[in-house]
Amino acid sequence: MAPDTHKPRLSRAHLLEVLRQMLRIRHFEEKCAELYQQEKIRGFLHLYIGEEAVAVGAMRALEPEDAVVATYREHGHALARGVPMTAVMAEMYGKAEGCSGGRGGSMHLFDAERRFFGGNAIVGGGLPLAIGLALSDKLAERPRVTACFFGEGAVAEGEFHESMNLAALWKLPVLFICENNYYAMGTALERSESQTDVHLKAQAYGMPAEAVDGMDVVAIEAAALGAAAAVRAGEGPRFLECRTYRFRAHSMFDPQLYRDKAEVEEHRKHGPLVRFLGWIKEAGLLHQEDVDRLEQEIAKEIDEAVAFAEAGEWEPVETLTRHVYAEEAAS
Amino acid sequence: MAPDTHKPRLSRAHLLEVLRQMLRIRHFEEKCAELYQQEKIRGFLHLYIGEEAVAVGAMRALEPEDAVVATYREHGHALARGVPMTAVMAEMYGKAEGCSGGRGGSMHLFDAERRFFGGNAIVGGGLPLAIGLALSDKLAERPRVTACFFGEGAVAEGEFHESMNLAALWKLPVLFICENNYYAMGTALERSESQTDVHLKAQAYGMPAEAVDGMDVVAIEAAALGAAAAVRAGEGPRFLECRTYRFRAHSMFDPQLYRDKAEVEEHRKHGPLVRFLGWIKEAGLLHQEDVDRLEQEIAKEIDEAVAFAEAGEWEPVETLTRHVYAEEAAS
Amino acid sequence: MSPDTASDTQAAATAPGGGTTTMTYRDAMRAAIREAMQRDPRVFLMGEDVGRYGGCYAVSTGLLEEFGPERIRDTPLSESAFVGAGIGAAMGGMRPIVEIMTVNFSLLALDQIVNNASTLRHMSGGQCGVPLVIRMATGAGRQLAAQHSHSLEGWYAHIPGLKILAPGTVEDARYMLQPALDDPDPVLIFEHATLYNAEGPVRDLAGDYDPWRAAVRREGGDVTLITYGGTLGRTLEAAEALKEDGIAAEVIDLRSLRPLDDATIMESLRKTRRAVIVDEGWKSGSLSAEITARIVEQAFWDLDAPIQRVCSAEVPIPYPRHLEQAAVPQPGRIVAAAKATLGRD
Amino acid sequence: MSPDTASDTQAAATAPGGGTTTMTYRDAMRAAIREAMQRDPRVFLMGEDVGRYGGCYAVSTGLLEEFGPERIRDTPLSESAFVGAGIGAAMGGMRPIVEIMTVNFSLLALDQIVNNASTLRHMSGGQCGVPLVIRMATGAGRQLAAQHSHSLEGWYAHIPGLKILAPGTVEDARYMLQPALDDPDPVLIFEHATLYNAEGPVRDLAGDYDPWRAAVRREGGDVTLITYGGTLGRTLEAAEALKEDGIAAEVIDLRSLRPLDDATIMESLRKTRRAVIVDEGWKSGSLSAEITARIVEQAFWDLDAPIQRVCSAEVPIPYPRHLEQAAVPQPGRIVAAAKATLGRD
Ligand SMILES: Cc1ncc(C[n+]2csc(CCOP(=O)(O)OP(=O)(O)O)c2C)c(N)n1
Ligand SMILES: Cc1ncc(C[n+]2csc(CCOP(=O)(O)OP(=O)(O)O)c2C)c(N)n1
Ligand SMILES: [Mg+2]
Ligand SMILES: [Mg+2]
Repeated sequence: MAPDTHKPRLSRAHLLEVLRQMLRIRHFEEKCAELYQQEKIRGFLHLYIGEEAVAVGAMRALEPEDAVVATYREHGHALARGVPMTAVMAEMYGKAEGCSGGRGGSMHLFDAERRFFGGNAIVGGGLPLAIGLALSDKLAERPRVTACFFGEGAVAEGEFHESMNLAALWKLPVLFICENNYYAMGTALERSESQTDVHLKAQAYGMPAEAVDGMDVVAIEAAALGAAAAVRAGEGPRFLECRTYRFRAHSMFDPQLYRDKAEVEEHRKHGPLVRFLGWIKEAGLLHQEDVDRLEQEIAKEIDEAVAFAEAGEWEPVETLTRHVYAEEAAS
Repeated sequence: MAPDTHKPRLSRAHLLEVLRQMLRIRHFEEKCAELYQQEKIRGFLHLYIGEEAVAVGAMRALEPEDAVVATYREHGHALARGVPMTAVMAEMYGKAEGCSGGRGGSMHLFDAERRFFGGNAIVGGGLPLAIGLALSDKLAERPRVTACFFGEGAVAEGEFHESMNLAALWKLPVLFICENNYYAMGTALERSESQTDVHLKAQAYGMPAEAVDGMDVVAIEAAALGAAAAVRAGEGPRFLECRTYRFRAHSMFDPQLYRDKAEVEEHRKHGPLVRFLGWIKEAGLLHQEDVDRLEQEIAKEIDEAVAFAEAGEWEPVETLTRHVYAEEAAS
Repeated sequence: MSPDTASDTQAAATAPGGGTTTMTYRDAMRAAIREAMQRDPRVFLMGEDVGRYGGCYAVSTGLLEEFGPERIRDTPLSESAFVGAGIGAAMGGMRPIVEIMTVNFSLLALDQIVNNASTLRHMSGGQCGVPLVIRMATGAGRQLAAQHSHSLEGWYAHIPGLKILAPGTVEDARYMLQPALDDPDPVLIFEHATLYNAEGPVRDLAGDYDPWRAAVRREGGDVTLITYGGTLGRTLEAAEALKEDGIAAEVIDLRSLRPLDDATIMESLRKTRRAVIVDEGWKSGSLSAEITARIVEQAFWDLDAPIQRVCSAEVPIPYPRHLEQAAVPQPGRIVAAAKATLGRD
Repeated sequence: MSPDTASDTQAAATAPGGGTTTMTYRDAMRAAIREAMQRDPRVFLMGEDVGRYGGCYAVSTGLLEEFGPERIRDTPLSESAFVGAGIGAAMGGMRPIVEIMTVNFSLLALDQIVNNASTLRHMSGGQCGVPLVIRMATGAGRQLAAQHSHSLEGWYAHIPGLKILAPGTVEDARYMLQPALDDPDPVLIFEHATLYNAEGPVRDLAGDYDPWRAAVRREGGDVTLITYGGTLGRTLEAAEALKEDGIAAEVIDLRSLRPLDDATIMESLRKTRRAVIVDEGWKSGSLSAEITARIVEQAFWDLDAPIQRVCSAEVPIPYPRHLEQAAVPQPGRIVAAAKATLGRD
């Protein structure tokens, strides 16, 4: 990955906010891992640790009226999009106060108000949804962006191809963000793709696409801002391949037989927080006390989120079949 | 399309055979159109008229032990592959003597002995089968080619993408032959693909691919021979985009609202038979009496095929549920 | 492959002043689409060859000229993506009508239908509804062989979160679309491919139209024949034939396959005490099995004879006409089944 | 997303000299795969993460090392293409075992399964058989929510041309694979995801193994409980509970969902005259409906009470444990249904 050159001049508030978001995600997920061991959280839990720069950087390019479609590894996206941590944590517990009423769990975080359209557990399954959200904006002539996040594993699916073609052909306002962490479960990119430069795939549809250092939150924000502006201006879809790495197991069940501990350790050394903290401290842009203050605030936010989730209610069993159809349905 | 330059030196027998195959397909299908009007043939009937050069040229590159996978527009492929015209015609009638026992009809011609694996009526549905046939050859270390024919409409399907990637990733011995006739039913290529140079799509998977003049049977044969040799030598898949044109309606139901008569007429002037006959006569390679003799032989072959089909038997209704499972099945 | 485009006559206008008009099933569908698009700018039609080709069954002929290519949107051959795009567009506030040429190709879009359209409301805790209509042709009868003759509407009816309509009359073809569009949840409309050319009366209805209730198409006290869609005509023929033998058959047209209108079924059953279910799906695991089970659960003690099912033979539909016709339900088999419930043969 | 890999113990070897060995369902499946691959070089295993990851449920752990990457073939996320490749490879003379991680993802491959695997033999007039085995995990119970908890094996059982097996015991997990591979037609094997950790006895069988017959897992004369796969355990629990109340339940494990072994069902029914069908599929259109219909058709006059169905609630499976457990069949509901058939409560 490219060295940190040409850093733009960023305001202190900006730096603080970026750091705050990355730390929130990191610590929230560390807490989730703990809560999983305590069996407070169940089902699948896919941690985003190591990839925080992507969601945090990209989300900064979006406006409130834009839409977001994510995957099952979406805690970071939900938090960065502004879904309250309390509601996210309650959802992880399956409580009625959760952002999906407790029905969805870790893989299905939703927040219609913030136009956060999930949380999709079918690899590639969110891409057509993003196409449709963007199509609705195009038809209604709304200058909005739909940001669609997915892993590099999704690139092999037919739905990826169909969606790329539709977006490019119809010039839809979609910002595709491929989170290339080089593994799909245990399958390394070179074992799943004949062409491993993922952004070249998008280019094959005539879609402007670039690869970005996915460990550099500032680079991602810059790339996303440029791409989102083009999309919003009606220039059609844009594609960012963010090259990153997953520090943890795929899910809580994964013994990681497919990669060496050393490989993981090597990447950790260049992780998004290490990189960002190193840079801002070296450049004297923030001080350790700023970081400490943030850490404290975040610790408090997490405690509150856990308390909120603990205090939450279980949906009564009587409402089991609620939300299969709309309550106001005609029939 | 490129002018006929650099024609190789071909033997008289070769030229006669190529011409014979193209004329067989042309006249067979003209007869089928007639029989459709007479309600001898029913269901869907997709004529290949105008595209004969592709099947005839490409099939010459194949050996008997190679495999062929085709689409619902496959009369030409079956005939060029050597499936007897009698058996094909009987299949069009739905008679028990048909090459699929009458169960398949026009869209499902099969001949296991000649390794002709259909006749697939789902657009794109044959590509994964071709991948599998090629994989079986690879696993068994047999130096065989699987030729897979499909229209440019199939290129938008997810199965195309998944199949391209698998073939390139696993270096499978598949020869992909895209019959680009510029329309998928009424949808012109530029309305279905953001990238209309179809062979570039294959290149995006790292697969060697080229566009060929699909109206020039000699050019197709040459390209197919080269590609098949590479495939057979274990160099992995190859892709040919044959640019051709469908002279007739998509099927017998199509009023062709989507294109001008003049466009069709223009293409007819440069059709595969016009081109080939023009060349061989001009170059003095064959004479009119050669053509006349071929025409007579083919007329006879078609008469015999019709007579065979007419004389064929209907499967008794009692055997309706035959061939759902193997007769020797364990259960 | 391509379904036919036998006619491109304009949709007949409903007679002014509350009369009855005669039109084809095809024209009725077209009139319904046009009316919905005129009424609501959020409605658009999207699918393969709906525009320039005029629709593979000529349902949408002329609509491109009227509404333009944004709202009559030709798609590439990408069933999964354009069905998914319909789901996304519905979440984004539009009211899409997605046409899948035939149910046979819907298998390519099944992930989007089953994993997204039917689950999004639930897994979002009620936040994200999918007010989408998907139309598709279904059924055998046109000698299109094994890959083009599926009858899978009963199969789709298994999925919670979906609603399924099957217009069996021209009037239902004319009117079912609007309530489907008004519904906040995904509705699949199955149009039997052999019906498009059928002509029938369409009454000028004044708003009291409910597609979710089964209709008694013919009254009778001896046996209840339950069917829908493509087999309605043959079931009515069978009822006519039974009359000759002095048997009064009641014919129920289900219309909605999910939800099923149990009440209408059971009411008839309590009267006739005998039932035959006619369904073009393959017998094992067909909708007729579900209806049988519900009758057993809700009206067992009212039954005087075992329920009979007349379904398709368990075979991929073969090409030749005689075998295809032998595979699907025919009036003769329906008559025989009805008589069997009465102990007659 | 990724199912678990709780154990990677080696498959227990069958005891020499015809005894009984205890092993897990996971190890039994692995032993079956290994044995088949050792026996026949045409057999290979293909699917997502079957190799380096060791299988998403750790079924194939260790096999890559033993058989190499050509025969333990990791695939990209391309369900349609690799299932189709399995079909093609079977036509090409191999004996592929294709693993789809879970039934939820099989929807992406449905076109290949329904339009190719199940039709090729018929539409080729018997020339092209597809001797393919597809294995997949199925079912709810692990709090994986709406997109990861489908039970669609009954749905697949609707399709002529396919055969469906559902091993509900460790012994069946150990032995069903070989007859599936020997079968000249496509066989789908559904492994309930909650069973992989289950331990059970495996007898050393001497060739008289028939996976296509239902098994009476417990004898009883008062009521027949019919089930398969993931709900077998809970049904046996219910039978045990019924015993406390003096009710002798017979428990039938279907094992094969297509073809269904009607004879074993009817034989039991003629004895007990009462039936409860337990099935994790959503109730409407479930396999339990088909079984109900068959009982009505074949044994109506033997029935003393309406047949009861205990199925999943008609809801995309919710995440929280209490709701998930309420959605799927539980012993209590089975007991209640059985008592209802006896007019007791
Ligand atoms: C269609 C489908 N197939 C398989 C799975 C199981 N699965 C879940 S995540 C995953 C790997 C996805 O990798 P990638 O897209 O790179 O995302 P990452 O997990 O690395 O963020 C797989 C195979 C699934 N959820 N959906
Ligand atoms: C999956 C699928 N979708 C739709 C159809 C209907 N259909 C049949 S042929 C066809 C056009 C295919 O065009 P192309 O691949 O270019 O082949 P061509 O007919 O031009 O030879 C369509 C849309 C189908 N058979 N399969
Ligand atoms: Mg990844
Ligand atoms: Mg074409």
